[in-house]
Amino acid sequence: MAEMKTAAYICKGCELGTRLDTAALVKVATKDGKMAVVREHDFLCSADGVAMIKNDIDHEGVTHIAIAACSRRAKTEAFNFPTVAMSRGNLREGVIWIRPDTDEARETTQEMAEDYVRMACAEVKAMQVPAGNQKTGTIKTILVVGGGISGMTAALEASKAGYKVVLVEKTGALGGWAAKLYKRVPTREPFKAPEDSGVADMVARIEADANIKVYLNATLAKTSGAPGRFKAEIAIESGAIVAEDVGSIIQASGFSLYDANKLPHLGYGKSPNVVDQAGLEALAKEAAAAGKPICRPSDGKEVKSVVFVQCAGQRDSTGEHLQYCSGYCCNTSIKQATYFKDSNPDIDTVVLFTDLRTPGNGEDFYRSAQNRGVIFSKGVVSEVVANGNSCTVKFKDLILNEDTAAEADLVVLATGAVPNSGPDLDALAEANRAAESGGEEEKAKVVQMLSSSILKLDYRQGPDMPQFKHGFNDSHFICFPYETRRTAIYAAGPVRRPMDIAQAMEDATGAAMKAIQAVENAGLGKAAHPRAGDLSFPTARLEGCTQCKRCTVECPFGAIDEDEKRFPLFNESRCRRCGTCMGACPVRVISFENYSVNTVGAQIKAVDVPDEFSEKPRILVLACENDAYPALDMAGLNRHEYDPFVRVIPVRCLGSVNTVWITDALNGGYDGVMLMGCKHGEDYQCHFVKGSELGRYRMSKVYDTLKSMNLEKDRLMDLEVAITDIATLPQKINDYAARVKEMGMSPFKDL
Amino acid sequence: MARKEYAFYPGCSSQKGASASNYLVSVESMCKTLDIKMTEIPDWNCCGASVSYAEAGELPRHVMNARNFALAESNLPGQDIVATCAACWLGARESKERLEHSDRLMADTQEALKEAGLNIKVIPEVRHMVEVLIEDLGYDELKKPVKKPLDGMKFAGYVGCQTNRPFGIAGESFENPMYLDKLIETVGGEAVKYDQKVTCCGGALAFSEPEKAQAQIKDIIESAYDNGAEMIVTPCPLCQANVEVYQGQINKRYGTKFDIPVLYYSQLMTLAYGGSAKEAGLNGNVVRARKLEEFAGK
Amino acid sequence: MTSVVATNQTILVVGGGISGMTAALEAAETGKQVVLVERNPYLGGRTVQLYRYFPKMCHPTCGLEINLRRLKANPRIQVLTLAEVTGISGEKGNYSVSVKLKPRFVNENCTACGECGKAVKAEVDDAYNYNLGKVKAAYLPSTFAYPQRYVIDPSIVGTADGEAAKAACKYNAVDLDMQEETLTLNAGAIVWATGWKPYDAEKIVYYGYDRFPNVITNVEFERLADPHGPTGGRILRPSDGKEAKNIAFIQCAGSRDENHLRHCSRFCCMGSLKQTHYVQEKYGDEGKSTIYYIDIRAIDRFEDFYQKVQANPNVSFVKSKVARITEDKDGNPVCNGVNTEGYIRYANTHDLVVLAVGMEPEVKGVSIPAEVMSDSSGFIMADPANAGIFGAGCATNALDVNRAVQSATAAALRAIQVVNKVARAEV
Amino acid sequence: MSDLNSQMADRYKNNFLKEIEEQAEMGEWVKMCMQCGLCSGSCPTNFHSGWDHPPQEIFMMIRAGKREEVLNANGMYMCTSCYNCYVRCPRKVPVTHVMHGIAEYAYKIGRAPKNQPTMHLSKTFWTNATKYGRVNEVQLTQSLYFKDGIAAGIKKGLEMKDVALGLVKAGRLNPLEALGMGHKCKDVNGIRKMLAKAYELEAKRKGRSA
Repeated sequence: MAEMKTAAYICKGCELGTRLDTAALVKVATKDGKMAVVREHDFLCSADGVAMIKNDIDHEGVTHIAIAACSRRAKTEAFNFPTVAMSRGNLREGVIWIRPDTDEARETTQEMAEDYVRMACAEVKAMQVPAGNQKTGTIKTILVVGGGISGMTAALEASKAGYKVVLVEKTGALGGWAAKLYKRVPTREPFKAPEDSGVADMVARIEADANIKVYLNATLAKTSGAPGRFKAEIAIESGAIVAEDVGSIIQASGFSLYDANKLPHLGYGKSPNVVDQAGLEALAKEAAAAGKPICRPSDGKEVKSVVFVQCAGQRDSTGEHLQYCSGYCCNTSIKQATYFKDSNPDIDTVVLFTDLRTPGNGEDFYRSAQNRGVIFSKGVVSEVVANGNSCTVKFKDLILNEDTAAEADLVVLATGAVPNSGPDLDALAEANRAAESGGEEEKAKVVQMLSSSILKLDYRQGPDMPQFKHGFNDSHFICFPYETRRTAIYAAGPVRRPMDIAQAMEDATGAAMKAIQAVENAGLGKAAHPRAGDLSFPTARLEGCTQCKRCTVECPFGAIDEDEKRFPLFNESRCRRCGTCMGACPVRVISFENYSVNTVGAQIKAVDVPDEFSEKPRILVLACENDAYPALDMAGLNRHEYDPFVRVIPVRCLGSVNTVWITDALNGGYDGVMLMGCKHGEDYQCHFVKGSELGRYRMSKVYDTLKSMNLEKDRLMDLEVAITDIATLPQKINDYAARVKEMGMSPFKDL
Repeated sequence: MARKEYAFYPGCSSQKGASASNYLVSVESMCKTLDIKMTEIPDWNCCGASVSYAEAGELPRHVMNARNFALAESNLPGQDIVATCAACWLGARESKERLEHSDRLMADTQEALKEAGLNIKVIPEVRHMVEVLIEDLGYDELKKPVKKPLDGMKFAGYVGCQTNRPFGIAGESFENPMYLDKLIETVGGEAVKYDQKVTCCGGALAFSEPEKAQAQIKDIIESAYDNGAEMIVTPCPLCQANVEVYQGQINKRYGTKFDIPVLYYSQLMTLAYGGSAKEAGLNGNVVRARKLEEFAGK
Repeated sequence: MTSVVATNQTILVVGGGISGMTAALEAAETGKQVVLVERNPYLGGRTVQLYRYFPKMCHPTCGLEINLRRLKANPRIQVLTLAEVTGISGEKGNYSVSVKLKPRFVNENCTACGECGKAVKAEVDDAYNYNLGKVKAAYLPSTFAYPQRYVIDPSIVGTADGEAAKAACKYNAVDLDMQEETLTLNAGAIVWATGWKPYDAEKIVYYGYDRFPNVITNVEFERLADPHGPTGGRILRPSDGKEAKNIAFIQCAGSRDENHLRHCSRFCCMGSLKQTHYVQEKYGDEGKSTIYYIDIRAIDRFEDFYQKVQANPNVSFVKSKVARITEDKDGNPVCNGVNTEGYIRYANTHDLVVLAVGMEPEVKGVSIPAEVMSDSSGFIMADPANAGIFGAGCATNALDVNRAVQSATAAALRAIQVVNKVARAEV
Repeated sequence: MSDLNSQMADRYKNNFLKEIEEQAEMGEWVKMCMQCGLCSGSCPTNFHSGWDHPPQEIFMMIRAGKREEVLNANGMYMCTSCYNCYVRCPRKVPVTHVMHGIAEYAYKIGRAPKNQPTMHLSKTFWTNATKYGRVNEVQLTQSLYFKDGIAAGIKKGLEMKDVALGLVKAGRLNPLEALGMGHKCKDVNGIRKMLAKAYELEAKRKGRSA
């Protein structure tokens, strides 16, 4: 790598030239910033300005540039120099747009600008252009776990895009639940008649597909490695283990029906004539095969009346059964009702529901069932009493507002779906702790839990994907349904979220998209969403490491294992570049080429801290780049003013904030420190999962330090910020500035 | 030879001496001016109206209308049937649709018609007088003959139900049809905005459950008054009768002082075309439309 | 003249809402060349006009920010705004697409400094706020608008205002001579993500949206609740600017109705449940919400959200399709109807009525190529015979944001399958 | 129970929905209702005084097999034939006709409520209209007044005196009609025969011939 040559560019456009003394800024860049080249330009983002910079890079050997102009979020097309290290001093949104254009304000505004120039220079000198991860895996084969509709779809779609697929199915046949169906709900106009499940066709296509290798009666015994270089050890029927090298993984392990035995009050187990939806499909298949009508299990007589009980053991707020709605059951019951009506219109077919949920064109299917004479009643079932060959369904009719009952030869319970998502990692960790101290029983529990594992990952943080609500392997994000917590491993189908066949096929196709993307980027050493394309990755000076394990424990993505010597072992392609490990490290040995304890530390030190008699406090703001920093930019865009004594440094995540930054700042005479991070807790918005939470947790420790320094607790302020706090954030900053004034200047200045 | 010829179906209420005879009078004058020839369907019979549902049943109701179709078809071939009464129009048109959509119903109907020595080949179009005016002539044509525009007079165009629902006039919304307002404006009057334009007058319940019907009628008249209407205009004999003749009883029941004339669009048009009070059938209004009588006198 | 680099391995994405952006980004982050065409002068579509998302109550601009960062960081995506596809010819693996570009009258020199806005006097309807307010005729469509560039309304071109805007710009960014142009570009596959539009509430005449100022739609309510909306986030009713504290939400306003939209629009139940949170957020126990519904369709884990709202004593549920809205003498909307749970007649007075209008596909009525089928509601149907044009997001079905993004991700793969095939054929 | 009623009850056993679908005009639409209540809320008479059961509730009762309650219900006779429900129904159920159909059936099998005024009007109107082929308004009005006996009739007559007089003055009510003069069709016999046949056919088709 060529030796470092630095340059700073000061823009005079957007009134920077008139509001600020840019000549002074040039001096600052030269004197304090020690930049080799410093240039002003009237309109830096213009073609001419950009050409000037380009020329310095191409012909003057400039390797590190500090651009003092607008926010790093603006003019990104113009200021795009991938070959050099670049920092951006935010003089526009961060200074002149949030300050009044008055004579009184001029001095402090200029000081603010000068500091941002110093910070930009300091930062860029501590940066390097990421070289990219050398240890990339380049395997592009995709592992699909589960051979149901979701798994088969993922396999076929990936193959269609030209990728090889290894498909592992635990049973002896492909097809999953769908194979057990007599028919599926219609997916096409006019949405009236149930369709063939299409399973046979898919199986045939898979068998004919040279790209897809299928293992039946097989499960994962162990999965190790990282994106682009996973090693999947597969236990096959013979008991042998075969190893497959794969680049990414799609978990399509599906669902199980909620155990109807937990619903004795609905007659399940008390009468053979009470079945769940799967039971009805079996009866329908059997009947169709025999060319007979659907018959009553108890005595084989033709069913003349059937009642469907919706939400059986679902939408339960008591905590006894499933709290959620499984989404597909209304359409399924409608479909099953048509089995009866289509074979014999005189069969009494009643669906008891509280809210009928048939979104989209499902409404047409609902209408078609009504048209067939299926009766829909809004009612709550209290009890199903078995009496001989028939059942009495007791329910409250909510429309006619009365308690009533219906006789039925057959009762079908719509029990809903439970995801096959393996053990819950937190519960497992708990069990492990118990086992360490505990006896056989506790150990047995761990073994039993592990036996339900789907992926058998050898990750430091557990064998499966972390679970979201209700045990589903869903993403926590509305805008990013495939934002996984295990890089290059994607859940698809009903294991991710309750869904019907049509949605599962769509979902599996989406998951295949992400799996393909993952192998492509792993091969290039690029980060996955949300820092997609980031070539930097964490490195550790192991000689300084104390093996405290915080980084391995706190990594939200399970990227860090421990090697045999118990040092942290980084799996770069699992890493999402959030910097949580960097923030966690007490000895500060972890860093990224373009983001490190230094890049931020140097900026903190670069700020000019006036003595305590100047009445010019300094407040350090560490702002999350996803929410807080954009909010501050927008405050500028809307010309909301805030205090001139704050100095804002964007951070990747509060999780990446190392406490040393805070203590250094306070030791260096800053009068206050503000942390701005996103919402944590149940509806957390941190895209690095617990980043903002961890950051805050760590800061709580800093308070002890404050005490030892005899500083007020309020010298450190932790603020939860949403990206929309555009108007309120400046106010909060000003309030804090006022509070700092109250406390008075820090005693640590000029020490 | 008149430029337009139709098979006229006046219906029971629009006969001489019947409750809507003044409607008939004004329609005749209006058609004369517009050169529309209306030939009464010989020996036409009652449409059954809506209220007969319970006693009449399905087939007999359609058969009654079918008889009129057969008579019109054989005596006035090629002419559309035109009704002035909303209920007649609706009943006949509904029968036409049902018969045309059900072979079985049609077969039964023919069998019944045979008893009266009739049968149907093609069912003529069934239309309301208003459709003829709007669709076959158009507002511009209707404006041309206007000699005395009803300047400065404020009318509440009361459309009511049966010219509006379920069939309605083509291109109009069920909830806020504009054709009647347009007719009023065509003859120079002002159509006031009010929110009871399509409220039901109670229909036949005016006889069987007067208090219910009169409550609705009260809302209609009140709203017309509140919005500055001097008179109410309607296309339907039952609406006209209900809104007009019970005002006294409503005044007794609610202590109101209603005394608002209720006219037919055809009366306004006749007057605007320069017709006399008699030609407009103003003498047939129970609540006399003094202002219009003076207007006609001028 | 705008220039676009595109080949038969390029993926064209039509529509720059969250579905289109997603499809474009997923494809580009897999190494594909993408051209993204958007009709508005900014990206983000309808999601950025929402105040919050259900069920997390987080802000759409948060996801937008991340997507924009992905976009800025990715050289493979070319974005065309104020652009509409006017014709597609050719076939799978080699389409020729004509795109009409409306003039923005502001070029890439724009720094969003805002001087032109200050210089201009004329105001135009604020489309971003569903015309609930006005903006200067030289404007940044929204705070988070990308491209971060002003737009000059055609109405002031050739006027003194137009010249004033031009004079105010120090960077020669205002170009009043810009003309409408039509590009023809090559593409191997096309993702159609033109999204949805709110059903025209005026068509439901008995709700009086056209007559009663205090009857508004769910999308308009989002703007009222948004601190960056026309009322600064205060829920003020249009007629008299009074704080609306007693609010009715009418479900299935147009949806599940054979006289209007025959399909269920899926998102509106959750949308109204979410909006009851806004009322609670602004007014605490003084805020009352009433939801008139046929079935509450809070599907899968959204059920949790529904249960939370049900537990709120300030929110009541009435199983009823409101039959008629009238207005009392004080301009308060009155909902008339029958609660079908036990036949209870009601005539409830509210401060404001919010119609939960359904989704109508934008693509409805638009002439998309014959090989793309659409269902009776106008949504694009997956067509087995389909060659290289794929629907994504709400162009294909009534979807919530999460499902729209899923659908768009799947569509990206389908497009990639086509261009990969082209690539394989060419090596 | 009238014969016809017991016959029907017997024929359809406990399947009242099917009974309505086959017997009541447009009865096949009852199953399409999704209980939104738009019909009930759109009904003009609904708000003046309580019905026993509005349309959507009657539909639900039919599905629930509440035969007696439905056949005895007053609801159907509250219909003014304004067609609001009909044009608004999101399921395009022709509510007006269904209500008429149920009423007709209830009446025909003798289960309609006794002295239901609109029921009586319907009967009187049709009899009057079909007697001579056209309505005789005076006789119609008389028979309406005197349905509850002479005294009540005279009382009602006096109440309505002004109304009637108004009409007479306006030449819109011809007292002579009371004497059977005035409007009639020429081919009254043809009409009667035609209708007799129609009744016969309808009864046959609906299997109602007692």
